[in-house]
This record gives sequence, structure tokens and C-alpha cells, in this order.
Amino acid sequence: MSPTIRKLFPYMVVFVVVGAMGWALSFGTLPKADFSFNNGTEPKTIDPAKATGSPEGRIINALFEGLLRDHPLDVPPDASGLTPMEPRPAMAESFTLSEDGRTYTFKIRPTARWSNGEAVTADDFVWSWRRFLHPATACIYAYQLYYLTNAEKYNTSVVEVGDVVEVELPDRPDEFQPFPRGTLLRGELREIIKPPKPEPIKDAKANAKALSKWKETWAYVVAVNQQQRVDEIQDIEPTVRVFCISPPKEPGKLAAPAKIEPCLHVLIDFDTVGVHATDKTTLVVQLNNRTPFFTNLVAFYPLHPVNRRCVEKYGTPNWTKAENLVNNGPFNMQFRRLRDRVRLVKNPEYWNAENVALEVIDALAVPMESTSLNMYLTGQLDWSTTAPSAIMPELSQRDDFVRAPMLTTYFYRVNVNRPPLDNPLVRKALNRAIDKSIICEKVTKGGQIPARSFVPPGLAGFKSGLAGDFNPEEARKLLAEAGYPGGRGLRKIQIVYNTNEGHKMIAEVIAQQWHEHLNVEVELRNLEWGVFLNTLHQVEYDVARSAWIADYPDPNTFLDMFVTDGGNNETGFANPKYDQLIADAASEPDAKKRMEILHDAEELLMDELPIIPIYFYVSVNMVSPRVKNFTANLQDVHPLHLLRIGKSK
Amino acid sequence: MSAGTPSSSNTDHDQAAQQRRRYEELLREAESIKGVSLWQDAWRRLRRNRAAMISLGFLVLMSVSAVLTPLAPLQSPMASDLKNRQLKPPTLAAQTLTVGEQSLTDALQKFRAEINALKQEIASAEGEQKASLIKEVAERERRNHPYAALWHHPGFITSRLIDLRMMLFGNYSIPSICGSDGLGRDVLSRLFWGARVSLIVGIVGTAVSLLIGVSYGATAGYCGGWVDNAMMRFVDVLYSVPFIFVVIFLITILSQDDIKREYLEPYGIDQIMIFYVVIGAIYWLTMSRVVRGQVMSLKHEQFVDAARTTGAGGMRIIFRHLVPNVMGVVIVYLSLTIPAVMLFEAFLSFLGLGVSPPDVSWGLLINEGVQVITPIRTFWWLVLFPGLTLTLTLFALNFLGDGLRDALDPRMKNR
Amino acid sequence: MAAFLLKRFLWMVLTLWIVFTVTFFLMRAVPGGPFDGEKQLSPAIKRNIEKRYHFDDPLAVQYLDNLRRAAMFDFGPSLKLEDYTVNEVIAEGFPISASLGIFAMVFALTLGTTAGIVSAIKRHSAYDVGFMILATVGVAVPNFVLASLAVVVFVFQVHLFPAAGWGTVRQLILPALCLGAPFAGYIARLTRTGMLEVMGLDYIRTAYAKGLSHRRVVLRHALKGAITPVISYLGPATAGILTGSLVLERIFAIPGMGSHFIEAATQRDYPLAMGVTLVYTFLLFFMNTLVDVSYALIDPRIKLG
Amino acid sequence: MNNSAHHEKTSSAESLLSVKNLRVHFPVRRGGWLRGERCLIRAVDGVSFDVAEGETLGLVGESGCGKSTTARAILNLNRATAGEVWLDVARIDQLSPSAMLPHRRKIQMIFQDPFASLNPRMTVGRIVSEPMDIFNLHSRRDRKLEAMRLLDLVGLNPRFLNRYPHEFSGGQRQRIGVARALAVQPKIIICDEPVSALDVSIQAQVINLMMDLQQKLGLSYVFIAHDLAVVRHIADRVGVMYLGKIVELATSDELYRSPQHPYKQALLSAAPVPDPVVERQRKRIQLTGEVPSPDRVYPGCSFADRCPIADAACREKSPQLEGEAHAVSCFKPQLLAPTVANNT
Repeated sequence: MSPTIRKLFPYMVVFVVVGAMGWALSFGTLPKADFSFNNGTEPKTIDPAKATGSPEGRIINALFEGLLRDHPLDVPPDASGLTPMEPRPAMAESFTLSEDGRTYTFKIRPTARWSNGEAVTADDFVWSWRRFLHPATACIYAYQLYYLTNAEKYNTSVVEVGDVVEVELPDRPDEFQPFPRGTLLRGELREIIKPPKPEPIKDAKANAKALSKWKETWAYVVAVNQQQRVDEIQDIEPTVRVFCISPPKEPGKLAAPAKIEPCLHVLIDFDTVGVHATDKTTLVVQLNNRTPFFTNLVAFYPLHPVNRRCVEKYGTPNWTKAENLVNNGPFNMQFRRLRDRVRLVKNPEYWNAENVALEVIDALAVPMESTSLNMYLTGQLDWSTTAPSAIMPELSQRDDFVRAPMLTTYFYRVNVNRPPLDNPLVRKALNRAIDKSIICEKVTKGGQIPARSFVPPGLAGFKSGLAGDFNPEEARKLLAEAGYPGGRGLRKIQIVYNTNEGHKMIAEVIAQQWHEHLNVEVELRNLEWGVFLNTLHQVEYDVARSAWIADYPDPNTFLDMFVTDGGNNETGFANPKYDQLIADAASEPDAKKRMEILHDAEELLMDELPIIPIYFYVSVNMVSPRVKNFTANLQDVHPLHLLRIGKSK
Repeated sequence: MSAGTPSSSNTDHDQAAQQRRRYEELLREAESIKGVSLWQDAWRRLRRNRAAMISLGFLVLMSVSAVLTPLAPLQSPMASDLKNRQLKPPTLAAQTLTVGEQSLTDALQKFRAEINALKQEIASAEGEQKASLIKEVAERERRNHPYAALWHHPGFITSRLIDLRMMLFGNYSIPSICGSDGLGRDVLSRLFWGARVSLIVGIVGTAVSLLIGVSYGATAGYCGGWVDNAMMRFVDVLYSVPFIFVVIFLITILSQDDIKREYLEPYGIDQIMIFYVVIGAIYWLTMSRVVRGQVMSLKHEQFVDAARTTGAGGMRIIFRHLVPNVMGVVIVYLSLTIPAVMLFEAFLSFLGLGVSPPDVSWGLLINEGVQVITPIRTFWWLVLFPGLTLTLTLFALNFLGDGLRDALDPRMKNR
Repeated sequence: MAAFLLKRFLWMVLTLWIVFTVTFFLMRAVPGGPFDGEKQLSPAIKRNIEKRYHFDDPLAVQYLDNLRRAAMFDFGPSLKLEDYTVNEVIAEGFPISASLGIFAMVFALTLGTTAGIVSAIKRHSAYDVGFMILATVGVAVPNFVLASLAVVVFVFQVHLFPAAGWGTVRQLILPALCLGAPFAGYIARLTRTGMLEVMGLDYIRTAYAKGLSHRRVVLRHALKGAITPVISYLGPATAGILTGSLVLERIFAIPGMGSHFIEAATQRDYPLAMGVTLVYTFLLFFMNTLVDVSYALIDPRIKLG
Repeated sequence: MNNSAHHEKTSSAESLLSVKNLRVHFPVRRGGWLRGERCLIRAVDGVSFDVAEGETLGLVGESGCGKSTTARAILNLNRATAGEVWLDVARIDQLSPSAMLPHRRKIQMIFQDPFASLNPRMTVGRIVSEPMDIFNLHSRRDRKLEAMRLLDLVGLNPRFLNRYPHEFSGGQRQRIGVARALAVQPKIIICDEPVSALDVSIQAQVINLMMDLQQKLGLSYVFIAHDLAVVRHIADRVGVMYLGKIVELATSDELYRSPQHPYKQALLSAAPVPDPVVERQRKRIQLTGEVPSPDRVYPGCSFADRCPIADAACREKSPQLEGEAHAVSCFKPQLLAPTVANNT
């Protein structure tokens, strides 16, 4: 090696180091925001259709706006510090509901604008909801719109002979982007030609996969009479054409009346789904049944509209980049730094911009509770959405500590297929041997409420069915009745939970209580998150820790989980009577009666106890005194555009 | 040898026998002349290093007390008292062992009386009833034993140690001089019981890594050429493959019910043992590199050639000649691996891949402690005591490692 | 040199490929998947999602497909940070981790070598004992304990630094110190041992005999010989400092890449986990090569081969 | 073995070890960073000799001339590139380690460095008895006795069976090395500069020990050294090596009395003579130039560059080792002979 390089070597090292320092410091020099808050974690996405969590919700609610928006009532908070929320007109200036409760007609606000200045129209909603429901968008929350007629069929690609269907040809401008779509053909489905069904496979997962592959080889015979490319709809002479998603290699194999053409999707025609724009400002929504909580759903962020031109121009996920984004909410996104912050600035095009007080907002992603608290205490944050539970008692003495009940339940799932837990008496005994109040008082310490029911309190008009309360004497009796006097003969029971200090402590306390009161041997098993979910979904546990957050403020969001083979049942619980009650409630037009049926359902659930409720969550917020208009509510939703900064005391 | 020598012509044979006797006598003498091996030499040097000896003493003391923990008059490491003793700072207030409302001795007495009564029944009972009674006694011994409320599945030996402790100290237990934790459990006792887990993790994990790393590294280094290249590339690959997946994969595979039933349980291998082995299986990489480097420089030594000329095979050369000669470096490296393994255990437990409560380890205790460091209020005893024990142990291991290196490195001899 | 680098490069490509393969199949063999959540998805919706990310293809097809794209440095979209591609995630996080790492390393090197040299020269003095105890503390105290305590002391007791965040010098110092502490301790000990060994050698005696000043002998001659073990330690350590910063990144809310190493794995974000794994592999290789080249630069006797 | 047809003995009936045209080449990379070229180091380049039962063959030459490599190749520690090695009636080069094993009972080696050739972590007893372990000689207990006998035989106190090598002096250690070589009762021992690392006084003791042992046990030796006097003392015949080749091979007396190859002559003339008068008077043959690198291929005599009497012919053609009793590879043997002969 030449001596020159050797001599230069130290200088090169110095150069690299100086360069790195320069780079590290180039991040500074940000002007301070008016208001900073900790959003918990990095939002997974700001695409309203695809988001599912509350950190995402806070950002999306600031950037976008739906037809309605949750707004606190102008009443003083109740005894528990809650201010009720109601969905109020937002993008829609008004709406009407038909007599049968199945048709909503929304009138779009004429002043509603996208951030690029264009008007928000009813078509924007139709298109957004269509994208939301389209299988290729693959939205987790798609079921939120299953209340619309034919929406579920559209989302799950179910078509029947006789349906009007839309067929998308594989000529998308960008084959990796579902929007803009390829040429759409419309017509009546005449026949479905199915190749022989594959032999059933033992493994359920593999079997489902084989079936879905098989479904892709179906050939659809369609009498096509309409064609659409971009926005022009043309009526054409009806012709019979045959489409298949993955056409067979040898075309002769299927006896088709015409040449088999490849296609991307065969879906029920979106025109049959219950959402239509009758004119630029009128949106008509058709529901399957009366759905009392539908206005809450409309205010929920998955149904917020997205800008079609923006999405189609930049594609997913690039349209969500700050420089491309077109939105319609009170704020615009100035920039976004991964795991650091999302900076929001006031949107001058927002219809209600004069009532938005904050100009610049920083939403930080600080995952650690203690770090968040530290930043709050040193003034780097004005609002911390969490606090460490160890010092809750100290924190709750402070004025800036805001806490309120939430529609969330912490509970233990019990695998009802595994003896001895298949015996309801055992489950009851286990429930009655847990001193839930001491868990709330001494472990969670944040003012959580001991739970005797699954549905949290606070839902207007609903009275919970209750499970037995803490009573060791009774618990022992129940266990003896079940055939295990003094716990004898009972095998070891395992509690699984995912990694979290809180879950661990609760499990330890419950394990000790069960041992102390019932002489039950308990084994705790801490599982890594992915493994835990797998265990839960496969129902391969004895007792598993869980929590459920309400999707909408109605008991149904809790209770319909436990219908037989329900997706989130995961306990093996199956009770025809219970299924019947849930079905009855869904079709019951009278609100009061419906609540009574749901009460009966919960009563039954609390008698069978496939789950043991432990406590109801509270939301915990640390809010700087200089922040005004911060109201506590059941949903833990705090619209940023309502907040203002006042003089601190 | 004054015995009459048979006057035979076979003098050769005779001479040989005589010689043999002479050597046998010499051999007895030779047994008494023990050479000073390099190990003994090193030990002599190590003994002169005060810091290393103090460290060694500390570690031995720590290990002994971990082993004998059940014997110590400590409080229960798992019985929590949320109502009265949650997050209490260190105190000298006396504490006794209780089960529910009773003291442990009373509970034990009562329990034994019950069992004895049952046993008498057994004596008088017959047939089916007798069988069921025997079963009942066995189950009560396991389930209703007062120890079960205070200690997590004490095994036979642990139970006997606790018996001994009860005889020695009765219900007395050391006050909570290290405070109590979030569930009202005695921190001191948890530290002692945690030492058992942490030290076993350190030792078993390191031993596994030693076993794999040394054989692998020595083989690669000795074979050289493409074998070495391939083996070392494999290590490179393992360095990079995310260990989380490896850990989860190994743990899941080994905890599958059928595998557990067939291969593990018959040999008494339980969850935590799997965990130890998995840690070792992750930590052998650097060890194998260190050993390989040493072996590469040693394998051209003449004594290896000498072994080859006498016909020693690869295995013999690796394990009889090379490995003993790299052990010096390996031992020094071990003193660095043990702390790393202990910290790794803490990290895995933090991720939920480690020990499950009520088993406890120092790593878990420190994690609990760190979570309550806040500017509003700090439960300092939850950080200080676990942190101090872990740090002191690592400290001792480091000093011992330094001392060992000096002692084992012949070049340091003259300085 | 070119031949050496080329050979190294080919090895790296091979290693990357094997790491890719092992990681790919290992990830999928582990229970749990990216679309599992506390709320179970309906089978139809789950199928939509799996189709969107081509998870319904046979594993071999997915493997070849991913391999083909990875070969063109395209790791695809992140499954959990849906607005980002893996490349973007790495591009945003890596420079931050890298500069934090370099800061920590510079700190560790400066402090470590200085302490090591001083201890070696003044052997058995109070300095020596003090520095070595400090170094041992640096190695022995887990850095997350150190960080938590440092925050309480330097943020709340003495108002020296902000609590967390990234972007200014003041925000950088505390995390860099905590991150570098164990490395500093280790380097100090390595330097000390190396120096002690070198100081007894003939060429140092010759240098003194030539009449060179003490300072010149130590810095010019002895250090050069003693630094080799430090350099061989630096390679893997620098690669490791990026992944080892996970806990510190969380405590100090630093948007670096360290967290992804664990989070991508625990959330089963396969593409992201693959991306960071390959980046790490590359770094490790790069660093080791750099170390070998540095050897040759520092010590003319060493030939690259 | 497929070459069993060639199993007939091809050299003189009494030869125990027969080396034919042995070559050991090492491939190396040489040259700059960018254009490294592969080339061969011809460490041993066509060496042939025979050793008869009970005979000692000396091999002398400068360091780097390939003596040790020859020894290692004979014992299969390095692979021979070409050539044959016959031991008794079997060809032993190219054998796999396991196939070689039985032959190792007949041929053993003593190493140069008594400090490096004994495993420092083993007791003397184990070092000496290890070969017996490998060949499963004697019973387990008898191995110890046998080890003691061997220690006795080489003049060490057998009581020190459990001591470690570092507790012994250099000469004692070399005796341990000899004992180890004897453990399997070999017929021939290759001695690779066994005394060069020892003090002169100790050298004589060890040499005498080896000669005693040869007498007692009827051993053959291949004795490698760079010290001419030592070789002359112990060897029956002596081969002179230069650059991987034997350039002269004759009985010890013959060779020292009338060396024929200019190299050997130069070597002998370089050795000091004890008589100061003679020493002052005698003329020396000065060799000029460096030892050429063994990676080059020379068309002519490899010694030509340094040879005081070389001419153009020497540089064109390579001489062969010729002659029965006194073989020499030189076109002009004995030209310088008188100068040296006068001195002896």
C-alpha cells in the first residue's frame, strides 16, 4: 500500500467523523410548534381506509373529515368527569333518516373544500367508500361498512348467477396500483363454470388456501352491456364473454361458450351497493337494517373521504407523503419524520378554518411512558397520552392529570373446550375468587373500575348483565360443586399473556388469589406478541389475557364477539340461545327492546363465563394547564381543531 | 528382592520381570512426585492477585448462597401482600412467615396432623378406598402443602432445605432490608432466588456456548482450507440472522407438545432449561472465532506435528492437544461471556422470551426497577439493590477475568 | 488490494444470499404473522390482504420473487409502517443511528484510549486504579440503567440536557455518552493491555535510546503497536452499536434504526426485518473489511490476502 | 491399492527407506496488489536417496534448502507433489492418514525445537505413552511402566513421569522427544536438526545418546543438520542439499575427504578449523551472490550464479546426480578439490 494513502488515513478518519457530526446536527433548527403532544407510536398509516389504531386516528382526524364528526356536547362534565360526544355535521351540513331507519340522505356542505381548493362532492364519498370496500385495497376495517346493502358481497368477492357484476380487465395503468383501475365491464352474470373441487386437506389453513386458489379458476359467463374507462360509461351491445382470474393453461379444459379472457376481479356491481350520489352535493346511503349507531360509524375515520385524483396520480403509499397529500380536514401535513414527529399546520381551505385556533402542531412518536412523562415535565410536550402506572397515585394528585372511563374492557379468555374449564361451575369459581378491586387499587392504580360485566358502563340505555362478585367462600363452594373440593383433582392451569409489566403483575396477583382461595395450581406463561396472538387465534391456551376496545359506542360491539364461530370469539364458546339473542337484537327495530335483548345476552354470557372480566380501562392524559377545551370522554377522542392555547395559570 | 532367584536358563525373562518390578516400585514413587502443571502455576500466580482473589471469593460466596438460598431465613419470594406492604422502602421491622392468617409453623403442624390422620385411615382402610386415600394424600402433599403458597414448586431437595430452615429459624425471617416491590414482595428474598436463575443462566448458557464454540472453532481452525472457510461463513451468517427469530423458533420448536413429551420430559428438561440452552446456542459464535484464531496459530506448533507423526487422528489432536492449549484464552473470554449472557437473559425476558413469573431473575428485577425511575418519585430500592448485585457480580467477573489473563499468560510471568 | 476487495465482495454477496435465505424461511417458520392482531380478521378480509401482499403464493414463489427484488435493492413495502417502503424506513433511520453511533464511538475512542494510555504509563498509580474501576463500571452497568439514572440526574436534578428528542447538540450528548460508555470501558482496558505489552518491547527501548521524548515515544511508537486489538474490536462493535442502541433509542425517543431490529421481528414485519437484517450483514462485512484494510494501513508488515 | 503391481522392491535389497525423485512444491501468490501472479515454491525438487537398515544418512545444507520439507514429506506431514517414498516394501507417499497409520509404527521423527515439540499441558508420562495409546500397545497400566522404561533408556529419571515439560531443561526435553519417538519401536527415525537448538555441550550428550540407541536397537536415522561437524560424527553417508536438490551424496569419510561439488567445497572451507595455524593459512572459497529464490525455474545448474567455476555450459543445462558410491551433480567436479583437500 502506498505510503501516501497510509499518511492520509488519519485525515480520512477525521473527515468521516466531522461529516457525521455535521449530518447529525443538520436536523436541528426547527421552529417550535404551538402545541406538541405525544401520539404514542409512529402512526402505521395516515390512509383513513387502512388505519386501525388510535395514534393513527388522532392524525387522520386532524387531516381528514367525514360527513359527521364527533363533537363534545356543550354541557358541563358529569360526575366522572365525562363530557358526552355526539356526531355533528361536518362535511355534510345536514342529514335525514327515512322512516324505516334504513336510508340516510346526507347534504354535502357547499363550502367543503379539499386542501387544493377543489370542492368536496358526494362523488368523492362514493369513490372513497368504493376504494375502501374494494378487495384489492385490503382494508381491515372494511366490515364497518357491511351495514350497507351488498357491501359485504362486494368486499368479499361473492357473486351469484343473476347478479349484475363488474369485471375489471388486466389493463391497469400501473399493474401494482389498484387505482386507477383497468377497464370495467358491466353485465349480468349468466353462469359460473367451476372446475372440479380439490380434495379436502386435513390442515384447515392449507385447505382454505386450496379452496381460495380453486375459486380463482372459476370462469364467469357474463352478458356484458356496459364498458367504463376512467369516467366515461358507454352502453354497448350485449355480448356474452367469459372471464377467469387465473385462466387454465389449456383453454380446452373448461367447456366455455366463448374464449376465456383473463380478468382481475369479478365483483358485484358497485351500483348495487347502498351508496349513491344523486347530485354533486347529495349522498344517499342504503342500509340492510336499521342501525342506530350508524352516525357514529360515519364519524369514525375509516369512512373519511380521500381525494381521488391524488390517490390515482401518486398511488399507494406515495399519495400519503406530505408533498403529495390532498386532504379536507382542519390541518395539513407539513412534513413527517419516521418515528420522530408529524408536523401539522392549519389548513386555510378548511370550511371552519376561522374556528381553528392552533397554527402548528407536532405529533411526536414517543413509545416509552416514562420518556413521555419526562418530556411533558420538561415542557417538551403539552399533552402526554400515557403515564407510568407505578406513580399513578402521585400523578392523580396533580391538576393536569385528566382521567376518564373508556369503552374498553380488560378480561381473561377461558378455553371452554379444555377440561376442567369446560365446566361453567369451574369458570364461575375462578371468577369469584378474583379480588378485582384490589387489582384496580393496587396494581393498575389509575382509577380503573373493577368489572363484573363485559360491556363497560356509560352506554346510554343499556343495563349490564352481571357476573358474580368476589367471594372466596362461594368460589370454594362452586368448585366443590364442580367436583373439585378444595381444588383436589384439578390439574394445573396455565395463564398466558403477552409481554407487558402490567399484564405480568395482574397475572401474578390472580395466580396467587386462585391458589390462595381455591388451591388451584397456576402456571404463568409470558409469550412474545406474535406467538401470543397465534396461541390466541388457534385457541391453544387455558386462560389468556385479552382486552377489547369498542369500535362504536354500542353494547353490540362487545357482545357479538361471542356468537358461535365468531372471528373474535377465540374461546370455543358456542351457545345457540346466545346466537339467537344477538341475531334478534340486530333485527329489533325498537331501541329500548333491543337494549333489553342485549342485556339478556350479556346475562347469559356472564352466567356461562367464557370470559372473566377484570376491569374497565380509564384513559389517562397529562395536559398542560395552558391547553384549553380539552374534554374527557368515553372514546378518548380529543379533536385537535377544538384545542386552544390560553395563558397558563 | 532377596527371595531365591530360580536358577533357570531363562535369564532374559527373569531380567524382564525384575525390571518390571523395579519400575512398578518407581511408579509408586513417581505418583508422589507431581509435576506442577501450567494450571497450577497459573493458580499460584492468580493467588497473588488480590483483586482477582477477592472477586473469586465474592463469586464463590454468591454461588454458594444462591445454592443454599432455601436455607436462609428469608421471606417468601412470591407471596405478595398488596394491602400492607406495597412499595415499602427498606425497613427493619420484623417479619414472620405466614400462610394466610396462620404462621407457617402452625400451618405446617396442622397440615402434618391432617396428613397423619389420613395415613392412619389408610392403615385401616381397604381395597378401593385405600387406593383413593393414597392418591388423596399424594395430592395434598403436593397441593395443600403450606410451602406451595410461599415457594414456587419447591423440588425435593429444596423442600428438605426449607425443612431445615424451619428447624433452625422457625418463622423468623430477615426484615425487608431491601424494601418491597410493586406487589408487596420482599426484594431481598427475590434477589436471592433470582440469583439462582441468573447464575444458572450464566453458567449453563456459557457452558453450552463453550461446548459448541470450542469444538466448532477448534475443528474449523484445525481443518483449515475450504472446511474452515465454509464453517466460518456459516458463523458469519448466524451473526447476521436476527437472533429474535432464532430464539422464538428454537423455543417454539422445543416447546411443542409432542416434542416436549417425547424428547424432553423423559429427561427432566423443562421450559427454563430449554431457555438456558437456547441462550448458549446463540452465544457460541464469538467463542468459536476466538478459539479458531488460537488454534490456527497453534496448529503449526511442532508438538502438533509430533502428534501427527505418532499417528494421532484429527479428533485426538483437536481435543487432546489443541483444546487444552487454548483454554487459557477461552477462560478469560468466558469471564466476559458470563456477564453478557446474564444481560442477554434480562433482555430476552424483557421481550417476553425469557423466564416466566413467579420465577425471577436479576434481569427481570432490574427491568422492574428501571420502570419506576421517574422524576416525580423514584422507588430507589427497586433499582439500587438489583443493580448493585448485578453490577458487583459483573465487576467481580471482570476482575477475575483480568487476573486470569495475567496468570495464564506466561509472558506476564516476569513482570 | 483490488483482488482482495473483489474477493471480499464476492464472499459478501454469497453471505448476503445465505442470510437472506435463512432469515426468509426462519421468519415464516416462526408462529404468528404480520396480519395477526388482537382483533381477528374475518377470513375474507384476511384473504384480501394476503392477496395484496402475495402471501397466498407458494413459499418458493414468494422466496424467488423477494430474492429477485432484494437483488435490485428493493425490499418492498413495510407491512406495519404502511406509508413507507422498507428502503425509505432504512434511509430515514440509518443516518440517525449512524451519526449517533459515530458520536458514541468517537467519545468511546477518545476517552477509552486516553484512559488506557494514562493507566498504562502510570501503572499502579491512583490514575490507573481509578480509570480501570471506571472502565469496569462502564462495562458492568447495563446501559439502560445508566441512561435512566442519567436522565434523572442530568435532566431533572441538574438542568443540563433536554429529556429526549433528536436534532440539537444538547439532545445528542446524553444518549451518545450512555451508548458509548461500555465501549469506552472496553477500549480503555484493551488499550492498557496493549500498551503494557508494547512498552516492554525492544523497539520502544530503541526509541528511547535514540533520545526521543517520552511523549513522542508513547504517542508515535507505542500507541501504534498497541492500537491493533482496539481496531479489531472496533469493527464488530461499530456494527453492533447500531443494533445495540435499541433501548437507548426508546429512552431518548431517537428516531434511529435500532428499534426496527427488534420491532420488525416482534411485529412480524417480514420485509422490514429482512431489510434491516441485510443492512446489518452488509455493515458487519463492510466494517470487518475496513478493519482488515486498516491493519494493512497501520502495520506495513501485514499483507491483505 | 491399485499400484500393488509395483510393490516389488526396486532398490538395493537392504534399503529400509527409499526416496525417489521426491518433489514438494507450494503454490503461492506473489507480486503487487493488483497483478498478483501464482507461482510455485519448489521447496524440494527431485530428491532421491536410500537408507539401509542400521544406517545413518545425514542431510546437510543451508537453511531454506528443503531439508526439513523433505523430512516432513517422508512422514506425510506435507503432501509430496511428485516422487515416491518407500518404507520397507510399501509405498507411503500419497497415503491417507488412516492408511498411513500402520506405517507410522516403523518410522518416527525427532523435532528441532525441544521447547515447541512437547505439548506443555501434558505430563511427560502422557507424552511418551500417547503413541502407545494410539497403537494400543501394552495394557493400560503397562504403558506407564513402558514409559518409565523409555525414560530410563534415554537417560532420564523415570520418577519424573508426572512432571511437565517446562520443568525440564532443553537437553532433557530433547531426550523426552527421543523417548516418544521410541515408544512405538520404530525401525527408522527422521531427526530434523535435533540438536541445533541445544548448547554445544548438551549436543554431544544427545548425539551420543542417539548413537548408543542405534547400537542397542538397530535403528536407522535420517539425520538432518546444518552443522557439518555433527553430521560427520554421526552419519554413515551424507547428502548435501542445495535449493531443493541433493547435489552430492557419498559416505561421510569420502565426502569430507574429497568433496566434489563446489558448493560442498565452499561449505567445508567456511567451517573453521581448530588448529589456528592451519586456520590462518587456509584459503576459503568465497561464494558471491544471494541464494536464488526457489520460485524461479533455472534452465541450468541452480548453483551456477554463485559458483566460482561456473561457465556458460553450467547455465544452460542442469547437471544430474551421477555416480555410484560418490554421486555428485556437477559438470566439473573436483576442480576445486585440491584447495580443500589440503586442509583436511
